[in-house]
Formats: sequence, structure tokens, C-alpha cells
Amino acid sequence: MPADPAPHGAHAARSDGAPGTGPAAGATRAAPQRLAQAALRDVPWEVGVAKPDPAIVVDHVTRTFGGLTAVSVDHLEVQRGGITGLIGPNGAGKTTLFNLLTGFDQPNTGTWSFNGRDLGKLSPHQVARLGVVRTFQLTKALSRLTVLQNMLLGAQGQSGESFLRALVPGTWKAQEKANTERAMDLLRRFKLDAKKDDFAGSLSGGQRKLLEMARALMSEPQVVMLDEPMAGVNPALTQSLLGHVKDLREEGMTVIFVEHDMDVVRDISDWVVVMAAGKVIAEGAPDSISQNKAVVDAYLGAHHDAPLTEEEEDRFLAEDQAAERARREDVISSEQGRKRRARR
Amino acid sequence: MAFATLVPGVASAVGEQVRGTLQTSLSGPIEGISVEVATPDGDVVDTVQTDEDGRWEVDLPGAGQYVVTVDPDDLPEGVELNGEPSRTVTVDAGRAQPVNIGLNDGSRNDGGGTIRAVQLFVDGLRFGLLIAMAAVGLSLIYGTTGLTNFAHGELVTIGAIAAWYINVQGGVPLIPAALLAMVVGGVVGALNELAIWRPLRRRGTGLIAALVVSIGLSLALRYSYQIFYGGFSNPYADYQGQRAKSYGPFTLQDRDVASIVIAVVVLVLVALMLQRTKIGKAMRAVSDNRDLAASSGIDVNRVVLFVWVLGGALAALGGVLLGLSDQVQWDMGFRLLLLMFAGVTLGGLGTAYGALLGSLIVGVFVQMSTLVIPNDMKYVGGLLLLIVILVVRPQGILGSRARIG
Amino acid sequence: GSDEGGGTTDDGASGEKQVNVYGTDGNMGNALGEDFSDEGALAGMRGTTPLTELSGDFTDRLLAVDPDLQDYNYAGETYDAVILTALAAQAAGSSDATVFAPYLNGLTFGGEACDSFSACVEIINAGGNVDYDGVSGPLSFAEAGEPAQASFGILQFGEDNALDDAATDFVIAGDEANAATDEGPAYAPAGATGDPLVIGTLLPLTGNLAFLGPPEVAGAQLAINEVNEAGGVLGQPVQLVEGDSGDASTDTATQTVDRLLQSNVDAIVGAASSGVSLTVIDTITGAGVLQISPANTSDQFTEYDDNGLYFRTAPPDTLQARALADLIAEDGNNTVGILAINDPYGTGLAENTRDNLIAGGLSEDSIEYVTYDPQAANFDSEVQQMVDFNPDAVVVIGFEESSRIIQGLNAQGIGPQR
Amino acid sequence: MSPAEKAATREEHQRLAEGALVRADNLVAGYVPGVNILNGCDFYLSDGELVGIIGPNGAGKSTLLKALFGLIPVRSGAVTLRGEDITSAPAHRLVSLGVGYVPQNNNVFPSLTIEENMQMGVYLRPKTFKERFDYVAELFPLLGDRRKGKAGALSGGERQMVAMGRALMMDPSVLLLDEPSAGLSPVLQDEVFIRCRRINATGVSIIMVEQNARRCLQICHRGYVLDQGRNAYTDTGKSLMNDPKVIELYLGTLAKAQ
Amino acid sequence: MADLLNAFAIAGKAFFGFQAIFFALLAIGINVHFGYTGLLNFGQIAFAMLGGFGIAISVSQWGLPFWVGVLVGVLAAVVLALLLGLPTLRLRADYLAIVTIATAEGLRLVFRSVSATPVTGGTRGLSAFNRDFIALAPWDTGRRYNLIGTTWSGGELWVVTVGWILVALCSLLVWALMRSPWGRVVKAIREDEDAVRSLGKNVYAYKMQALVLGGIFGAFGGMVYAVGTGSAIPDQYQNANTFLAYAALILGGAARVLGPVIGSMLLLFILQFADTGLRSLIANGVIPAELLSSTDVAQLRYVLVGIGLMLLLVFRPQGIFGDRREVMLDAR
Ligand SMILES: Nc1ncnc2c1ncn2[C@@H]1O[C@H](COP(=O)(O)OP(=O)(O)OP(=O)(O)O)[C@@H](O)[C@H]1O
Ligand SMILES: Nc1ncnc2c1ncn2[C@@H]1O[C@H](COP(=O)(O)OP(=O)(O)OP(=O)(O)O)[C@@H](O)[C@H]1O
Ligand SMILES: CC(C)C[C@H](N)C(=O)O
Ligand SMILES: [Mg+2]
Ligand SMILES: [Mg+2]
Repeated sequence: MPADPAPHGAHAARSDGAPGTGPAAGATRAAPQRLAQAALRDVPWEVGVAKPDPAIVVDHVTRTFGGLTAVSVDHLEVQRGGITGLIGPNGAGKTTLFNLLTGFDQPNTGTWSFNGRDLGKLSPHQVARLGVVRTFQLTKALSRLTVLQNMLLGAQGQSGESFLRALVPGTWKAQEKANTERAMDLLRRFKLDAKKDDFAGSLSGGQRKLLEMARALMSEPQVVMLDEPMAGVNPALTQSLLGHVKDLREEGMTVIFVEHDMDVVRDISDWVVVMAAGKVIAEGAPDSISQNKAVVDAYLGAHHDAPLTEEEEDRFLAEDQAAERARREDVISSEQGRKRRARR
Repeated sequence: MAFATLVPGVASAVGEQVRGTLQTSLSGPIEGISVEVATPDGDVVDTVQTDEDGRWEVDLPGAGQYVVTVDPDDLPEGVELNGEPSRTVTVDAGRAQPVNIGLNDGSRNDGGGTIRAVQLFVDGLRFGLLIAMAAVGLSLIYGTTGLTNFAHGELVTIGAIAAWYINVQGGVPLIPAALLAMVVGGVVGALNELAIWRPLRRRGTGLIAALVVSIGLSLALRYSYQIFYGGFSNPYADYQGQRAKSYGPFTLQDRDVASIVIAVVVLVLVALMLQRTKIGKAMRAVSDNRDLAASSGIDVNRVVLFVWVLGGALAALGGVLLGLSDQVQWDMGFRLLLLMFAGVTLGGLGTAYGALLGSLIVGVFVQMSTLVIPNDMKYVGGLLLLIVILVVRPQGILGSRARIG
Repeated sequence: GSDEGGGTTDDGASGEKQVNVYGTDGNMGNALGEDFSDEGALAGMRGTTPLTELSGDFTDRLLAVDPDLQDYNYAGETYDAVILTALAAQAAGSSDATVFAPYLNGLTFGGEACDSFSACVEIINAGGNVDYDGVSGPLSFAEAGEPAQASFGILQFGEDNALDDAATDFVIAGDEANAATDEGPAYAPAGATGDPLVIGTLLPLTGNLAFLGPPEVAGAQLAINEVNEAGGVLGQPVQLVEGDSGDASTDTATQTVDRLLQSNVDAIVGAASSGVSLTVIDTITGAGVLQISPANTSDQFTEYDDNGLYFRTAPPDTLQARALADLIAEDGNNTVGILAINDPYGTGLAENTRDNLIAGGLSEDSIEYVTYDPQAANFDSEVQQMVDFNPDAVVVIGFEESSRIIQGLNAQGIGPQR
Repeated sequence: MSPAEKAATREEHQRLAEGALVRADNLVAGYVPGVNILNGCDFYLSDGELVGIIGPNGAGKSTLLKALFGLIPVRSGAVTLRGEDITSAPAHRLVSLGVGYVPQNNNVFPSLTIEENMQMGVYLRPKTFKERFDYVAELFPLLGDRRKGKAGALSGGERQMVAMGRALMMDPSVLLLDEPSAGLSPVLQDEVFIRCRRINATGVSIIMVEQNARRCLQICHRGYVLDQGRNAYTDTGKSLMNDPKVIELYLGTLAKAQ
Repeated sequence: MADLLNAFAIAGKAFFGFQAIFFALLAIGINVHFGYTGLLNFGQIAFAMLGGFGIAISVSQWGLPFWVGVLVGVLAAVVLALLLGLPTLRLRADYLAIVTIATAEGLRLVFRSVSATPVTGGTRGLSAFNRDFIALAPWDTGRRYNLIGTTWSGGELWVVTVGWILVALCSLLVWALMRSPWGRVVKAIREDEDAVRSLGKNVYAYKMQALVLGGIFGAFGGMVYAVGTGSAIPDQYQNANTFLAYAALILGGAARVLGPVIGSMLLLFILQFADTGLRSLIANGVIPAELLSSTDVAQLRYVLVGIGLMLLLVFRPQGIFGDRREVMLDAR
């Protein structure tokens, strides 16, 4: 673990998290406090490159479903105390890789370790107890538990969770209280505090995502693996949450996250790993990604630098329509065409 | 007073006696065999010859032990003593003790030419097919609505009972009666859905509450049957008393053959319908995701209604076929329920093919297990198999495992 | 019988084997015949049941109570159970079961014979000693509170699948000499009065013995009617509280007993099934209430520790087994298959029958003993086991489900059908 | 009151909604008895329009779509389609009236194959399957490549494609999309937005709920900002996108930074 | 009218009878399994059978003291829970249901089989094992006592007293557990196992603990029943009892501490009142005897019970104590 949690950095980041603060600050902030970024600065942008202080090391992991190779990663290291973005086209194998690393799925071959400890044979809860906690892309809200209970469940090392001690409230009351406070803090950050006594099953899609992430953080993991945490989350809130994630990094947490929103990826990741068709096809600093042709082809598409401008879109649209017209003329039956015109 | 009219029975009041009959089922009564009765010390009490009915009897001087010996030399061709020629029997005071020496005409343990394992297998197949037919509806209803319907057995019963009334009371031949029973089954299924389950679904009743409602419904229906139909078992008027025909290693009654054929044909048709037709796909879609199905233009209520009608009709037909071989009873469906559940689950919940496969396995295994375990535990084997299979394949035989994450 | 055409299960060249099929009290009733529609399906099937020849007069009286009766099985025993209870209460001068129970045995032997409630009460009032000879036989109770000797009907089905009354025979098993000798306490003075006697019934209205319910209910009702016509017990009419026993697979009996006890009954007539009686005997006798069963035949009750409160008018199966075994042996059967329901009644009777057959010289390998679960959906494998054994005689000991087994036997050519 | 806020008032709504294709007035709806999620929400969609709905998580956007589509009971207020009252009409009837809907969650049939999922899209008009499928498979090649595979095994994004695909199969005249771009890779997000515009250009009216708010507002004719079950702002997409209040509260500044 | 009141009083006794205790304990166990942990255990009656036979076999067959029998019963239930849980806790809820039904039914068939007669007494079962226990009663067990319009034999009263104390203790235990973090984990497992795994909880171990705990409650139920009836007969332990216990639980409200208790009392009341009420109506002439003989009552009562169950759940699907919000959530 990085020895220096850099109080100054933490402070800076916290103020950074408030909405409305200049976004550029993240990119330009002084590097020294950000250990991971500093450490990764000199690492070459090569697939499978060794990191100075890897928390997770993956070797030769493959997973096939029938004829489909979902994951085939030769070598991958994840820097401790850094935020590693994992991107790649849909079906690239990101979620499957998460499943494998956290024991939810068994690979065909391969080994991986956390802090030098082989995780291969461990079951999901053992992995989680070592401090590697993940979230799910398709959220798993514990529907008939309240939001607060969902949160409390995330806390680790609760003595009240053992059968016998559960019967002696004295042994867990204090801990429970502390946990509740911490949970409320997190809920406030995630804008869920008003919902604390509602059943998690009654949350909206985005709120579930938030809860899922907050719950994972509740366990104070060493490594947190977030599977598309921001998909479906309101952009304003996303922004403030990113600040929180950065805070966590300052506290020494290792974050791996899957995300399709390149703005987010660029904003917070120290290192980006790109997967396609199960393989890692590139890794490097965030800036490196849009320069990599393979990545652009496989993932970002032609307009990778920024979202399409309206003009661009209009142009594409016009092209499309021309193509469509051409296609229609020779492919589609006239009946279909008539129908469509008639409806207009 | 009734007692006064008693004919003094063989067993009392005549003084001590030993008596018996020598005969075999093949040779008939055996006449002229000499039987000697002596005390254990060897004092001969009397020696008699069997009469034309094969009977013999010897009056005894008193209670006590006696040795009865048969002279095997005169036994006819093919008949021999099963064991020793003599037996020691204890005669109580005043009792005419029958003595049975035991002859062997070679017919014992000869099994009538069938191979037991094969016979049991075939019986099991037949049974399994009937379970399957009754259970398809259970599986489909579970699939489309998530309801674990404990009242499904009552749909089976109503089919059998309806056919019985139409056939026996109404004098209609069984085949049209069975068709009518299917209609009744379908209608009852539809009523189930329209009167109970649809309103409950509309009110947002949970699945477990619905399960308990089905338990209540099952109770109510079952005992209504008992009130109206009675507690007895009754056969249909037709196709009774058939002898089993030999098919080499196994035998079957004609009606069993017919049941098998009907079941196979119907099940294949159902399977094809599920796989190929629009409504079949709609059923599977509804079972996956009701709201999304509605959003695709499927009239969910109509599909569910169709499932109930189909399930009810099939259950009814299953009931009729079951009643044909094992008579009609007010609780016949209920007693089958566990096996239906077992079959449906074994194959993989909610999959129609699974229900078929699972039911067949259950049926066959229940029968075949009697080769090794006592008959009164025959279900144990089937249930054990169920457990073993599910432990090895937690998603059922044809079920597929859901992806995580 | 070897007159079939077509491919049957012939065993080789020597023609078809004729198998004798026997039944017992659980199935030897016309209800069995109703399950068969084709002529002769049961023809020749014989069996035993605790039975005396009921007089036409008695059956007429029963029919007056319940015109729909088809069978009279255990009607006489039930009638006797009620009469005996009433007599005991009258003799003891109390309607408290713990008080009148000790009188019961003594009322069945020794002294002046009488065969109706009014006649017996007269004797009591005259200071005499009563020997009630019931509709179901002389009763003569042994120490354990059950008939020491009993008459069994040997019934036979005719071509029309109904019991052939002309072919019915009666035998007596057991020995009246085994009856108890203790006449019990001295009778209360003539014309004793007291609290009304309340009798509950615990009879099978639902469940697999439901077919025995109607005759039993009618028997009980008839007895109550007659007792009350004769002035009741202790100067008050006897009250009847009806209850259902269900079968052993439901909890009905326990609940009924609860209700009966709650209604302050002094005696409970029932249950029919031994299995059911076992579930409630402790509750009943523990509550100081008398239990008298008209139909329990399991030998288990003979030894049961019942606080002296359990009686029965049906003979224990040790007696029926003897009658049955005699019947089987008399017919010269060399091999016997026994298909018995797995319940206290079926296993007890079957085992006793087997023991009797063995005592009569039959070797153990000549007997195939199969118990079955009555709840099974079909009996293919049981029948198949019999087919394999191919015995000279098949004994079916069971209740309602017997018809399905016999049907299976018929289909395989080893049933009563020729 | 900013123009956008003003446009969100009931008076404005009633003035503008006249003759709209889809129109919802003063909708009140919710899940649990006694708790309203929509508190008098107004909404309209004119023929040929592409309307975006944005708002914080839990604002009631999905609920609004469900209420329009008859999946949850409407407690008061009315929904009309081409002037015809469709309040709480069963969903399957709306489909036959040419309304398509892609839910936010659980939007595929997991145990059906991809192909069968697509068939469900043309449930009411199975004859058109082949032609429509070719069209959709061109858009999302994966759907054609793995047509025999079970949808339940697919990755999050792949499911989203199936869900979109199913709705496109329908060839509806009104399309309700609940976060169609969520979970898709950037390339495909572009595809989806472009495709939506293209479909819209062919005359299909679209209602789109998006958390990819900027992109959504960029392409849509009009946008609604929903907050706590009420309309907070309504305006053209572009004005909303540039409204500082909207930016601060709902859009954030992250994307703009690039 | 008086008859009806009397019928009510008689049925009222069912509220407190040992059968209500039996179902309450079964249902408390099921509540732990299903209500809180989401384990669809449909074989609860097997635990009860082991409890009942634990005492019966120990006392009448092995001649051990009563309390050793209780211990044996509990141990047997624990062993069954472990054996059952080991392979099956991985199963999806509905599959688990079938496996547990199968286990219970199979176990009963084994217990009642002729081959098991030397141990279990086969279908005859065992009896005469509760004397030691009844003898502990602080009052005269031979007498009958009148309590609020109902009469009880001394022994019965003793069984019921101890039984209700047991129910209270078990409920207390459940209450204490379910408000603790342990209970939270278990409830979370009910909702989604994978999510709980991902948070570092050993789902398997928790499920096993819940299975064992609920199984022990079930065993207690069986013991009360065996001691109450004074006999242990395999056929008393039919699966239908599990279904009724589920009905009781849902009636009362699943995942509520008192749900199973109140539900069971109510269920037994309905069962008994369907009988006594009908009979008194017939006796009163309210229902003409031609229409319904008292012989039909036996069957009709089950029809009424069935309909009663249905109606209760139709109008209160969440049960008496249940939270409607919570129930709505799991509607599919
Ligand atoms: N259980 C399974 N059975 C069959 N195929 C599977 C299974 N799980 C995953 N796959 C396939 O493996 C590939 C990788 O899936 P994965 O979920 O890892 O993708 P992903 O990178 O997370 O994609 P997305 O960005 O869309 O979430 C996909 O093509 C998917 O269809
Ligand atoms: N099934 C439900 N039962 C009860 N309450 C619900 C349910 N679904 C949603 N809610 C509540 O309704 C409110 C609105 O939910 P809705 O799904 O419409 O939000 P949304 O605007 O779509 O949010 P998101 O962007 O996160 O998807 C939320 O507060 C949520 O808690
Ligand atoms: C009614 C009879 C057939 C009952 C049987 N004798 C028994 O004791 O179980
Ligand atoms: Mg993924
Ligand atoms: Mg939403």
C-alpha cells in the first residue's frame, strides 16, 4: 500500500468534488501527491507491461463459452493505489474478466494474484474478504432491504454477523452505530440519504447503480472493481462522484473500473487498459488511447476525440439517408415503401 | 339372534384334526396319495389316501405335536415335493389344523416369460408419459406466470372424473368422453385463470401468497370432489378386464399401448407447438419477461389463458389415461402431484421438453427401483435420483445456468 | 380356467395356471365389486372378515336408519360397541368412563344371556348378571377387552362381482375359554340415575376407509336410537356426537378427538383403522375417556398400555389370520403370494397369516410377502413381483386400493378372473 | 422565471400541446399505494418530433414512460394518442397502435435466442421478419452473427443492442426509448444517436430518456427536464443545453471540458 | 346461538392446543428458512419427524431418559440439515423446494417401511414415551381442568404450557437474531446471493446456519406433537403439514417474528371452526339436514378451509403482520 496518503492531495481532491468546480483542475493538478500517476508516468504504453507496484497480476487467463473466447489475457498488472480504466467494445470480455478475478466464474486456464497471493482457488466471498470488492453491471439491489441496510451489509468485519455474537447486542451495537454513520456519509455523497429507509427494490435504475457502488465502498476495500458505475447516472452527479473516487485513491485504494463514457475515463483514470475480443489490445495513460489506431478502430470509432458535433451528425445523417435511399430502391419491396410513405 | 344361526366352522368344536389338500394348479387335485400321521415318537395315528378332491383328514387323539408324512412316490409326472416329505405341526386343543406339505409343479418363480427389468422399464415409460402429460401444464403455468400451482393435481382429477361421469353415468363411449373431459379440463383451467389468478395478478399478489392460495384451492377442490364423486375408486365402463399381451420380454394391455401412443403423439404435438408456433414463442417470451412481452405486442393475458386451457386439457387427458389404468379417484391427481413436481423440476423448470424428459426419468426410475428396494419404498428411489441429479446439475437436466454479472 | 384366446401370459405348454385370490376385511365388501365392470372379474375370490350372519331383522333396522347402505361391514360391531358402553354405564350407575370401564368385560360373559339393550337392562334391574351376546357374536371378552373368540365370515364373490350370499360360510376362530373370568365390580342398584352418557364417534367419513363409514355410522345411530327408546342410560337419553376419523395420512382424527373431548364425551366409538386409533389412543385414554373400536383388528392393541380404557368389539388379527390361513391351506395352495398394505393392520394381518401358514407346514420359500404403499399412484411393480413368483394363491390385504391391485392381477392372468 | 421554466408550466403546456400526437396531462402515477412518483406531469410529443427527457436519478423519467405506455396504473390525468384516450390501455394494444417501447432494465428475453428476441419485435407482423432483421443486423452485426445464441448469455452492451434491435424490428410510428445508449461502447452510442435521428427523419416520433444528457439534447427537437415527478424545464434541446441552471443542476461540466 | 357460541369455544381451544404449537414451531422454522433466508424448504416436516422420533426411539426403543431423547431429536435434525444442506444449498430456490419435498417424503417412506419396523415401529410407530415428561407437570395430570370455557386434561395442559413457552423462546431468539447484523446478512441472501458474496459474506455458511436453526425449530415442533399425541407414527408426518405450515406463515406474514405464531393459531382455529361451526349450524337447523348431513361436514370443512385460506390471502396477501409494500416488490 502506498505509505503516504498525501493529506494535502486528499484535501485538494475533496474540494474538487463539489459540483461546479472547474473540471480542468483534475488534469492539471500537481502530480507529486498522486503517487500512482507519478509511478506510472514512465511506464511504457505496451500491452502486458510491468508496473512498479502491482496489486493485481493476471497471467494467461482464458475463458471460453462454447466456441466463443470471452477472455484471453496473457499478462496484465494493475498498479496499486491507481485508478485503472478498463475499456473495450461491448462483449470484449470486461465483465467476464471481473467475474473471473473475483471468483464468480472459473477460467479455463490461468492464474492471478492479489498482493502476491494466488486467488485462483478462492470463492467470491474469500476474494472479497481479502479486500477485492466488485460491483455488478446489471445491478443487484437487495430489494427487500432498505437502502441503509444495503449499505450496512457492505461493512466488513462485523462481529454481529457471527451467529452467537449476534445474540449479544452489546458486542455489536457500537460497531453498528459507527457503521451507520459512515453509511450515511456515503449515502449523502451519493444523493441517496433521503431514500435511506426505502426498500432498495423501489429505486430507479440509476439510483441502484449508485447504491451498488456506495455499498461496495462501504466495505473499505483495498481494490474496488466497478463495472460501469456511471452508466445511467445523471452527469452532474457523476461528476461529483468522480471527485469521491479520486479521494479514495488518495486514501490508497486501488480502483479498477469499466466505463464507456470516455469523458469519465479521461477524467479520472491513471492508466487505461483496452480489451477487445477477450484480449488486451492496448494499455497506457489516458492520452495514449485515442492515439492508438487499434483502439480507435475497435472501440472509439472515427469521432473519438469528442462527441460528434451537430454538423458532423448532420453530415452522417445525410450520408446515411442517401445510402438508405439507394438501398431501399433495390432491396425493399415496393409494398413496404408504400406503407411507410402512407404513414408519413 | 344371529349367533344361533352359525354353522359350526371347520376350526372349532369337532375335536382335534389334521387335514389338507394335495393339488397343484397345473395338475389339479391329486388322488390316491398316502398320508401318514404319527406322533413325534413314531407312533402312527393313521394313514389315509387323498380323495378325488385331493383332500385328506385324520382325527387325532388330542392336542399336541404330530408328524405328517406324504409318500412322494405316487405323485404324478411333473409334480414333486417342494421340500421334505414330512412336517411337524402343533395342534391346539379343539382345532382342525390344516397341513400344507407344499408341492412343486415347476410353475413357481417362472415369471410368465417376461424379463422383470424390461417389464418394469416399459411400465415406467408408460407411467412417466402419463406424468409428463399431466405435468406439461404445470410446467407451462410455472413458466408463464411463475405460479407454483399446488392445485394442478385437481385438474388431473377433474378430467378423470368428468370422463367417468360422461362415460359411466352418461353412457358415452370412453373416447368421446375423454375428448369431452379435455374440454372440461380446458374450461376448468380457464376458470382457474379468469376467476382467481388473473384478478390476483392484477392486484399484485406475490408469488408465495399465490402459492398458498393454490394450496387452499387444492384443498377446496379436492374435498368438493370427494363430496360429489365420493371416496371410492371407480373404473370406466370401457376397456376393462383386458388381458396383457405378450411382446417378448414384456407384456402390455392394449389400453396401455393406446395410452402410450396417445401420450407420445400429444406430447410431440405440444413440443412442436411450443417450438414452432407463434403462440409457443409468445409463451416462452411471457415466461421470460411479462412486461417486455406486453411491450412487444403480446396480449399477455390471452397467452396465459391459453396456457391454462392447454394445461387443463392436457392434465384432463392425463387424468383419463391414468384413470383408465388405475381407476378414477377423488385424490388421484393430488397423489401424483409430487411426482409431477419432481418430473418438471428434474428436467429444468419452465422448459416443456424438460418436463417430458424429467417425468419419463421419474416414472422409469420409480418402477425400476423396485428391483433393488422394497416395494413400499419405491418412491424413495425416484426421489433419491431427483436429489442426485439436481445436485450434479443444479439447473435441471435441460435448464441452462444463468450468467452472473 | 384356461379358456382365454389370444396372447396371454401362458407359462409354457401346460395350460394356464389358475390362481386363487383371497381378500380380507379391508376389501371383502361389495364396494370392491363395484370397481369392476366386466362379468366375472372377481368370480371366486374369497376372503375372511369378522362377521356373523346378520339377521334380516337387523339389516332392516339399519336400512331404516340409512336407506342407502350397500354393505354392513362392521355395522354390527359398531352397534355392539355402543350397546356395551351404554350397558356398562348403566351397570356402574355412572357415566364416568373411569368408573364404568371395569364393568365392560364382565358384561360379555357369564350370567344370563341377553341380546338387546332393553333385555339386558331388565336383567340388571332384576339384579341378575348380564352376558350380552351381540349382533356380531357372543363377544366374550378376554382380559385385554377384546373378543376371545370370533366368528369370521368366509365370503365369496360371484360372477356379478358382488358377494355371493349363498356361498358365505362362517367359521369361528379363537376360544371362548380364553375369555376373562373376572366379572368386574358389583352392579349399581336398579334404576340408578346420573349425568347423561355422551358417546362420540370417530368413524371414517373421509379417507381410504370412507367406504366403511356409512354402515358404521348407521350401526351407531341405530344403537343410540334403541337405547334411548328403551329409556336411555341412567334415566337420561344418550347423546351422540359424531366425528370423522379421516385416515392415517391426515390429522383429522386428532382434531376430531379434541373436539369430542371438548364436548365432554364419556366414550368414543372408533376408530376403524388401527393406524388411526394408534394416533389418538393416548389422548383419549389419557383424558379418562373410554375408547371402544368396532373395527380395529391389529394385534398391537392386545398388549397396549391403555389405562384399562381401550376396548374393541372386533377380534384381533391373530384370530382372523388363523381363519384366513386355514382357508388358504385347505385349498391346497403350494405357493402363496401376500400383497399387504403397509399399515398396522396390513402388516399385522399379513405377518400373522404367514406365520400360520408356516406353522401349517408351508416352507418359507413358498411364500412371497410384499408390502405396498397405499398412496402409490400405481401398483405395476407389486403386481409384477407376483407375476414373477407365479404363486398358486395371492392374498390381497388392503382397503380400497385392493381393486386396483386385483385389476392388475387380472390383466396379468393371475387374478380371480378366468 | 427563465423561458425554459416558463415553458414547463401547465398553461404553456396546454397551449402548445394542442393536436399533439402523444399528449399527457397532469399525470399522477406511482407504484406503491399512497406514494405518487409522478406529481402532475405534463408532456406532449408532436408528430415527427424527437423529444428528450433528462433529469436526476429517480426523477420519474422511466416512470413517465411506463405511465405513457400503460405499464403502471395512472391515478389521475390522461394520456392520449392521436386524440384517442389511451390512459392505462394495455401495452399490447398500444403496440398494435404503432407504439414501441424499450425499457431501461430487463429489456431482453434471456431464455430466448437473439433471433427469437427479434421475432418478438415483429410479433404482430411476423411476415416482415426477414426484411426487418436484415435491417437491424446491419446496424448491430452481432445480432446477425449470434442469432442462435441465448440472449441471457450476452454482455450488458450486447443486451442493449438486442433491446434496441427488438424495438427497431417493430417499425413503430412512436418510439419510447429508456436510456438506449447506456452500456454501449462509444462507437455504438454514436450509432444509436445517429440512428435515432435517422429513424426520426423517416417520420417516426421518438421520446428518449437519456442520462447521456448532452448528446440527447444535442439531437432532440425539444427536451424536458424532469425533477421529482414534475416538469422543471422545457425548451428546445439546444437552449436547454446552454441554460446555465440546467448545466449546473443536471448536465455537469465534465463532457464540456473536452 | 348457544350452540354456535359453544362451537366457537371449542374451536377456540384449537388456538392454544398443541397442534397450534406444532404448526407454530414448524412455521417459525420455515420463517427462518424461507421468510428470512429465502430457502424454499418444503421438507420441514422431515425435521419434525426426526424430532418426534428422536424422543420416541430413544425412550421406547433404547430405554434412554426423556431428555436424552430430546437431545437425540435435536441432533438428528442438525445432522439432517447438514446432510441436506451440504449438496443442495447451491440450488436455486425452486429446485431446493423440490429436493426438500423429496427428502421429507422419502424419509417418511423409509420410516414407515416394513424394513424400518425394528427401529421406527413401521406404520405402527412408537408410543409410551412421554410418561417422564408428563410426570413433571406441577399439577395433577389425571384431572380435567376448566379454563375459559374449555376443558383440558392435566397432561394436555402441561404439554401446551411447555409448548407455548418453547414457542415464546424460539420467537424471541428469532427476534434477537433478525435485528442483528446476522439477520441482515441472511435477509440479504434472500434477495441476491451473488451480491452478498461480493461483499465478502460466506453465503453457504449462513444458509447452513439458517437451515440448521430452522430445522431445530421444526424438530421441536415434532417433539411437541409426539408428546402431545403420545405417539410417533411416520404417517403423521405427511408433507401436507409442511404446506399447511407455509399457509400459516403466509397467513401471519412472512419475515415477521409473530407471523408464524399468529398464523398457526388462526389456521387451527379455522380448521376446527369449519367443523364445529357447521355442525352447530346443522344442529340448530340453520342448515337443513336434508341439504347437508353431518356426515358431509367432514369433507365440507376442508372445502371451507381451502376457501378460507384463499380469501384471507386474496384480501390480505401480505398476511396479518406483513408489509404490503414489501410484498408488492416481489410481484413478478
Ligand atoms: N455465460 C455465458 N455464456 C455464453 N457466452 C457468454 C457468457 N458470459 C459472457 N459471454 C460472452 O462473452 C463475451 C464477453 O462478455 P462480457 O460480459 O465480458 O463483455 P463486456 O466486455 O463486459 O461487454 P459490455 O461492455 O457490453 O458489458 C460476450 O460476447 C458474451 O456474449
Ligand atoms: N417498482 C418500484 N416500486 C416502488 N418505487 C419505485 C419503483 N420503481 C421506481 N420507484 C421510485 O420511483 C422514483 C422514480 O423512478 P424512475 O425509475 O422513474 O426514475 P428515473 O427518473 O428513471 O431515474 P434513473 O435515471 O435513475 O433511471 C424513484 O424514486 C424510485 O424510488
Ligand atoms: C375397517 C377395517 C378394515 C380396519 C382394519 N381391521 C384395521 O384395524 O385397520
Ligand atoms: Mg460488461
Ligand atoms: Mg430510469
